[in-house]
Amino acid sequence: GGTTRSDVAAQRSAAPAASTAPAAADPNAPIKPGLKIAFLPKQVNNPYFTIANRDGVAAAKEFGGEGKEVGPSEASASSQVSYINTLIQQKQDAIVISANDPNAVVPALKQAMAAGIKVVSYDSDTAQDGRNVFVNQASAEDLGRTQVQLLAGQLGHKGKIAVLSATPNATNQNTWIEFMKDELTKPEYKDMELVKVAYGNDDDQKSFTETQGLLRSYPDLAGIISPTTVGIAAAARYLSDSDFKGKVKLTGLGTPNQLRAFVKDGTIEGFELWNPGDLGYLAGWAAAALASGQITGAEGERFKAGRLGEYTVGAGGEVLLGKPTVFDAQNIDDFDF
Amino acid sequence: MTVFAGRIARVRELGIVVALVVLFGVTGAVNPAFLSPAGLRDILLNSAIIATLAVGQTLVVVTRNVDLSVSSVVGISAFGGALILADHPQVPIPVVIAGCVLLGAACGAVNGLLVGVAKVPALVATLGTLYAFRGVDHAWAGGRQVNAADMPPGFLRLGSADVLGVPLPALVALTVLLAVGWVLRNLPQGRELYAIGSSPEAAVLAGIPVKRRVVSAFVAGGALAGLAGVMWAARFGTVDATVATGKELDVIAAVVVGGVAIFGGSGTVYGAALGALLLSGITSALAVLRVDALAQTAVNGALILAAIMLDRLLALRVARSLRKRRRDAR
Amino acid sequence: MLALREVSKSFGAVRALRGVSLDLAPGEAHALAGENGAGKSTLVKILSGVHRPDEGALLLDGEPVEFHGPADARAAGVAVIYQEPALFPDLSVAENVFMGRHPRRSFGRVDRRAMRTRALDLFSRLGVPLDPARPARGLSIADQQLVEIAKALSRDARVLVMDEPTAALSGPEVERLFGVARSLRDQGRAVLFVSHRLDEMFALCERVTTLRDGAVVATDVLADITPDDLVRRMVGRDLAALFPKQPTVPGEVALKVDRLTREGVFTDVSFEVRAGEIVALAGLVGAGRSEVARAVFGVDRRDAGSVHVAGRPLRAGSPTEAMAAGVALVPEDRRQQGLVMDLSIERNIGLTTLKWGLLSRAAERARATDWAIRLQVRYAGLTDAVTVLSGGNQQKVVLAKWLARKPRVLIVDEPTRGIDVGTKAEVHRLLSELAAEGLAVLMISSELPEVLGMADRVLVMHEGRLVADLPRAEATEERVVAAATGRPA
Amino acid sequence: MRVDRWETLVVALLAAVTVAASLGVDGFANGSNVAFLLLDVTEIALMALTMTLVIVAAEIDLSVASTLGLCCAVLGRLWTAGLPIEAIMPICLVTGALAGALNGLLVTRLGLPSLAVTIGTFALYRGLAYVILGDQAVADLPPAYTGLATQSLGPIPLLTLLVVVLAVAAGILLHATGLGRAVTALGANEEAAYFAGIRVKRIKFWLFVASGTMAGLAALVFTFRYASARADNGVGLELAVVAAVLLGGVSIFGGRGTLAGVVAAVLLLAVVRNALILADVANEVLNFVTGLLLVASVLAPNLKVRLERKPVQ
Ligand SMILES: Nc1ncnc2c1ncn2[C@@H]1O[C@H](COP(=O)(O)OP(=O)(O)OP(=O)(O)O)[C@@H](O)[C@H]1O
Ligand SMILES: Nc1ncnc2c1ncn2[C@@H]1O[C@H](COP(=O)(O)OP(=O)(O)OP(=O)(O)O)[C@@H](O)[C@H]1O
Ligand SMILES: [Mg+2]
Ligand SMILES: [Mg+2]
Repeated sequence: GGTTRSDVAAQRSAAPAASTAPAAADPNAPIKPGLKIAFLPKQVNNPYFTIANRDGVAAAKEFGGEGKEVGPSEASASSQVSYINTLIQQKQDAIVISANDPNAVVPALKQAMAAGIKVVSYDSDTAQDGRNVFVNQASAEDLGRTQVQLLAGQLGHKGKIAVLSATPNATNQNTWIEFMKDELTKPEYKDMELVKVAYGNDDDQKSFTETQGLLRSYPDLAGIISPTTVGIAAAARYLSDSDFKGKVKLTGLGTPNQLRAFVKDGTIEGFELWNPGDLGYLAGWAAAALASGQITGAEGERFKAGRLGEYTVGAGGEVLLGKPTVFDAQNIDDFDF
Repeated sequence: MTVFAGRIARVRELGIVVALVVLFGVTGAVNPAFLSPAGLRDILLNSAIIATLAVGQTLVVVTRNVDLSVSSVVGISAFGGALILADHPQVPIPVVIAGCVLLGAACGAVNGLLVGVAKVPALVATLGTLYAFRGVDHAWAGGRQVNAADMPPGFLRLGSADVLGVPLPALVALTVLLAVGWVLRNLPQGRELYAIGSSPEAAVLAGIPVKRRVVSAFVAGGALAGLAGVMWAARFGTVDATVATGKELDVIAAVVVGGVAIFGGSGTVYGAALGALLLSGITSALAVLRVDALAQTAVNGALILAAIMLDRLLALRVARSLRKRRRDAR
Repeated sequence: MLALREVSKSFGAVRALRGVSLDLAPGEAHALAGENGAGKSTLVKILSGVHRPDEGALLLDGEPVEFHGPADARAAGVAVIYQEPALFPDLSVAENVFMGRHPRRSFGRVDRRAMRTRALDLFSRLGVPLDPARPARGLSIADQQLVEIAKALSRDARVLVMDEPTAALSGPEVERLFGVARSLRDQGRAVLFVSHRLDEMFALCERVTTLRDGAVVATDVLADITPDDLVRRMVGRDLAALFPKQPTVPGEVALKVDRLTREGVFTDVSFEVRAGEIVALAGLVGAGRSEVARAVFGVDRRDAGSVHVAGRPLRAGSPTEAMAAGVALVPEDRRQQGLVMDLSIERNIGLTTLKWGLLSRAAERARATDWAIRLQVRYAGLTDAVTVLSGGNQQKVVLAKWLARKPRVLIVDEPTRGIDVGTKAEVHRLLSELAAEGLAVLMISSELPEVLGMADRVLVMHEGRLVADLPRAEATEERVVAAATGRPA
Repeated sequence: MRVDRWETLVVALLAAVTVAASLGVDGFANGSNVAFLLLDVTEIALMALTMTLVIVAAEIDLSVASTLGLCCAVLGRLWTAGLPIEAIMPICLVTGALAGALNGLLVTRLGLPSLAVTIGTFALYRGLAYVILGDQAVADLPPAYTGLATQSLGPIPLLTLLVVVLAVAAGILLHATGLGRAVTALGANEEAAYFAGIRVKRIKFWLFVASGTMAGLAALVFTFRYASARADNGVGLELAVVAAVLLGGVSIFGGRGTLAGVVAAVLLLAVVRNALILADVANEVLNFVTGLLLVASVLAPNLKVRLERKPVQ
């Protein structure tokens, strides 16, 4: 006897989610005045989220609402849940969240939605039933593939490469890495080989040591992709004053300010990122559109996002910010974030 | 008979030296690149900061106290230093370094006063300041990040420059180690730290200025944490409010693995530094040995346990041989 | 030289000293007598700057002084041997002696060689073969006491204050200590000597000040009074015989120790104790007596040999099992081994009779009260931590804790260490009474009169071996001392 | 003067803060918030119970959060392997017990300091969690159980009832049984306790086993409550647990402390956090307040003792 995984799966499929037919969207509804929108990042005081949420709060001001950033100082799902509860008590109109654990926050977010609060996920999605809309910085597929393309271009499609990720459990990174692996199966990469995925745990010291480890254990390593801002900065710093500078190519996701010095000294040829400010800004508008009834999260609905123009809700309630920007020596000085 | 005491003292560090030799031997055999000059340089660089912190921690631990707040002090000092360098580039680098050390010393003084004068148990006091200092750091930083490009290249070079083939941070750590080691062994003030840790009550009766010594141990430990903060900023070049979060346990692990008794009174800074070297050596070795990334933490933990067990077994063996010879040695 | 004027000191509701005046003169050894809790140690701690008087003054060479801590007293030339040794277990013996005033070399460095030679010199003056380089951890109480003595002597002080320095010592060490103390006195130093052994006071001192309930009863010239006078001053009444041993007929063998050996500590120790018998284990400090007791009780492992209680073998290394078989051990170091200092009196007494299930506070209280009264413990409340008790009263709590178990075999290691004469008589009476009821007692004692007065049989140990087994009739001071020092009797 | 009066102060402080928050903070004093607040401290409260015993015995267990992670990983692994949850739950507890037993063995048999041992197993157990579950996140847990974890009986969450029952049991164990007295005694003076025939090592060993088992239980609660089993579940909780125990007036040197104080401290920390977050106080201030509370918790009674030490005339 007992409940096993297949039992649960059977139950789930037997009883399809009694999706309460969403109230029809009214694309022409005006943005309600005085909307209270809370931004709940993975972690406060993280520069990336600070930029994103600053623009998110600015967006709220533009449409006459009230935005604020709250959240834990350690990136854990359980403390995010405490904050979600608080936001429910405070009767916010919308929560914009980047989930530390896509599943653990869902029960709490469901409660929030039951209390009439709209939920937008951004940066790092929750499970689909935990939010109304996901504002995606760039499609995971795009990100995964373009990073490989970027590195392949620098390497001439040849050589061993490694990935320096965040923690083994980082959802975003893991999805991207899957797409990287898939991209590498294409014939044009037949001379490239992904030898190892290392984890720097988003810790400077660990990322440093892991970079060294990669270079020592694979002396013929040609390139590293680090799809995390902490990792790429640490790896760049290590490479910049080692013998490998310029020889081992490095790319990944990072902010221009962080990496400016390394692009200029030749450690990095190019890397990419979306504009985090735009991400927060768009998420803010999406939250307002939801809370005002302009959209419900169904595919095909459209809403206006201030200076960024008009966006369309895609499949699975996803709103795509756009393509990431590639930064290199030519354009890096045009950006400040 | 002094041979005896000397032998025990040496044996206390012997366990970890053995562990180090095994680690380096095995790793070097599997991957010679680990022992290449560049590989060794990496290891020295990696252990410099933790070793500096472990030396400072030892000062505190021998007095039967502990400083959990080191990681927050490193964080606040690294951020403070980086911020000044970024926003006020005209301030000379040595002044910034001195400022960071002072900032660390001030944090240490807070701990020292709480523990030495207000008699709050060190674990409680520094667990409190671990949170509190980090809170101040966060409030100060407010989400700001100081990047390599914001800091003068001359400063960043300090984090990696070589002097006679040895990286500068490692030299700094070594200097600190030798200086503190000398003080602890040779100066009455140093001996008194051990006495306080060995028996605080007896220390009072012996007329040792216990408060002053405890406060100075914390201040010195804090100053070294401040120094480690500068080293951190110079070395990683990217500094925000989360710098060194969680490193307190690494430091304490290094000290404990290095044979410093956690209840005070015995152990040397050399042991602690060796402990730091061993722990960063383990991390480096695991990275180099192509150990499955998911297994690394587990192997790391197992090796830490193995090291302290080895140390303990050697100590027990010595104690046993000592008992057999006690009759004549009394 | 050093004097107290009308000094009072209270701890909460306890008035430890009231209006005490005392003069220590150069070239004089002054004794301080009084029952347990009379305030002797408190007085000592005031002289040494540990406590500050609530009222009254300290005079140094006629000038009022204030000691803000032990460092001040030390600077003023006062050296103190405290009742409880306070050593640094992790440091070497030599460093223990010189901690706080290391001999220096250039650059302010500690001069280890000087420390070693001076320590060796001190130890040879005291006649102790201690290795200055060994750590203080694991020293027996007696050795600890000797290190404390060496520490005080090394200070070359003007005033030497000794709080029960001899409580753990046996004859020869005491003699040597007195030799050193006398020579200091003759050099014009002042000596204050606290002890519960009357003969020692008479042997060393010229004058005696007696305290009762924190107040001075009298200061006498010792040559003018008898021990009985002194006892009367301390206790306020006459005392019955000190060693009231009742004759008993030994019963069955209760404890049988056979060829017990612990390497490097004692070898091949065999003896029996019968029900109703009090067997004393005598010997010099470090002869290994306490170690035998510990191995019998199971707190130390044994390397060879066996222990039988009432005919049944005892497993090695299990005090719990020894207790179940009816053995009790009153250890020599009451602060470390005998008591949990932070716990209350009643909880300490209840510690040996713990069961796993629910506790009954009423029963615990009743038992504690019962024993505290029988042993005349002086306390303010049974819920007070034992820390606040005077040394002798702490010892009584340890006794109470073990007697509460109603053991079949009672091993007592220095049972009257630090206990005043009145209580000592009481303890002796109690032991004798219990023996008469069929208890087998193994008593380790360094106090020869106690050994001779109480024991039915005297076992003597020398350097880890049992060298003599003397029945009461044959046990004379000469024979015991001869055996203990390894001379043929 | 009694030294163990700090817990009355914690209770008073808890009452004061609760009243102040109810009056001054919107949304604090309503049923769902209180229920959530109680629910939210379940894991910390559970682990704090056994941690209290361990610390009173003058040891410490820093590996609890990692043990929790390990148990979560085991749960996730077995669940994906198709085992029924009813069989997995006891296995989870046993895993915790084994983890505790290893700590206990190293501490009692090898005589290693527990701080050192549990820093080692802190890494080891978390690492094993990664080895076992890797980067998977198991979320398809049975709704019957995940639902139960957030269910309430009237206004009080079921899990809170569990905590109450266990707290009462632990309280009786520590304060009213011979075993508890033995734990206190050996924490205050291990040697004297040993001389009094208390089986010091055995008791310590079982305390570590209890601590590990409790971490296993907390792992179940955690997994069901968040409907997510991952190797990094509960990272960093150990310091929160230790902080709560110390705030509750348990002496880090062993031999002193009460469970009532610890429970009050757990609640106090939770109420303060909750109220401050509701009042939109920034997170850094929150950490600062936590730190301050901790220090003050010891400072206050110390000052009190000092004032009372003044001689009575
Ligand atoms: N720190 C303290 N706190 C409270 N009471 C104390 C303290 N120290 C001593 N007392 C009390 O003061 C009184 C005198 O104690 P003191 O130690 O001076 O006695 P003593 O004469 O040395 O006895 P003994 O012969 O047993 O050593 C006793 O009642 C004791 O309980
Ligand atoms: N725990 C211990 N660890 C190491 N050495 C010890 C320990 N206890 C005692 N010794 C040493 O063992 C020897 C025998 O000591 P023991 O205490 O048995 O002597 P004793 O005859 O009882 O004398 P005492 O009168 O001092 O009690 C001494 O040299 C002592 O220093
Ligand atoms: Mg006394
Ligand atoms: Mg003895």
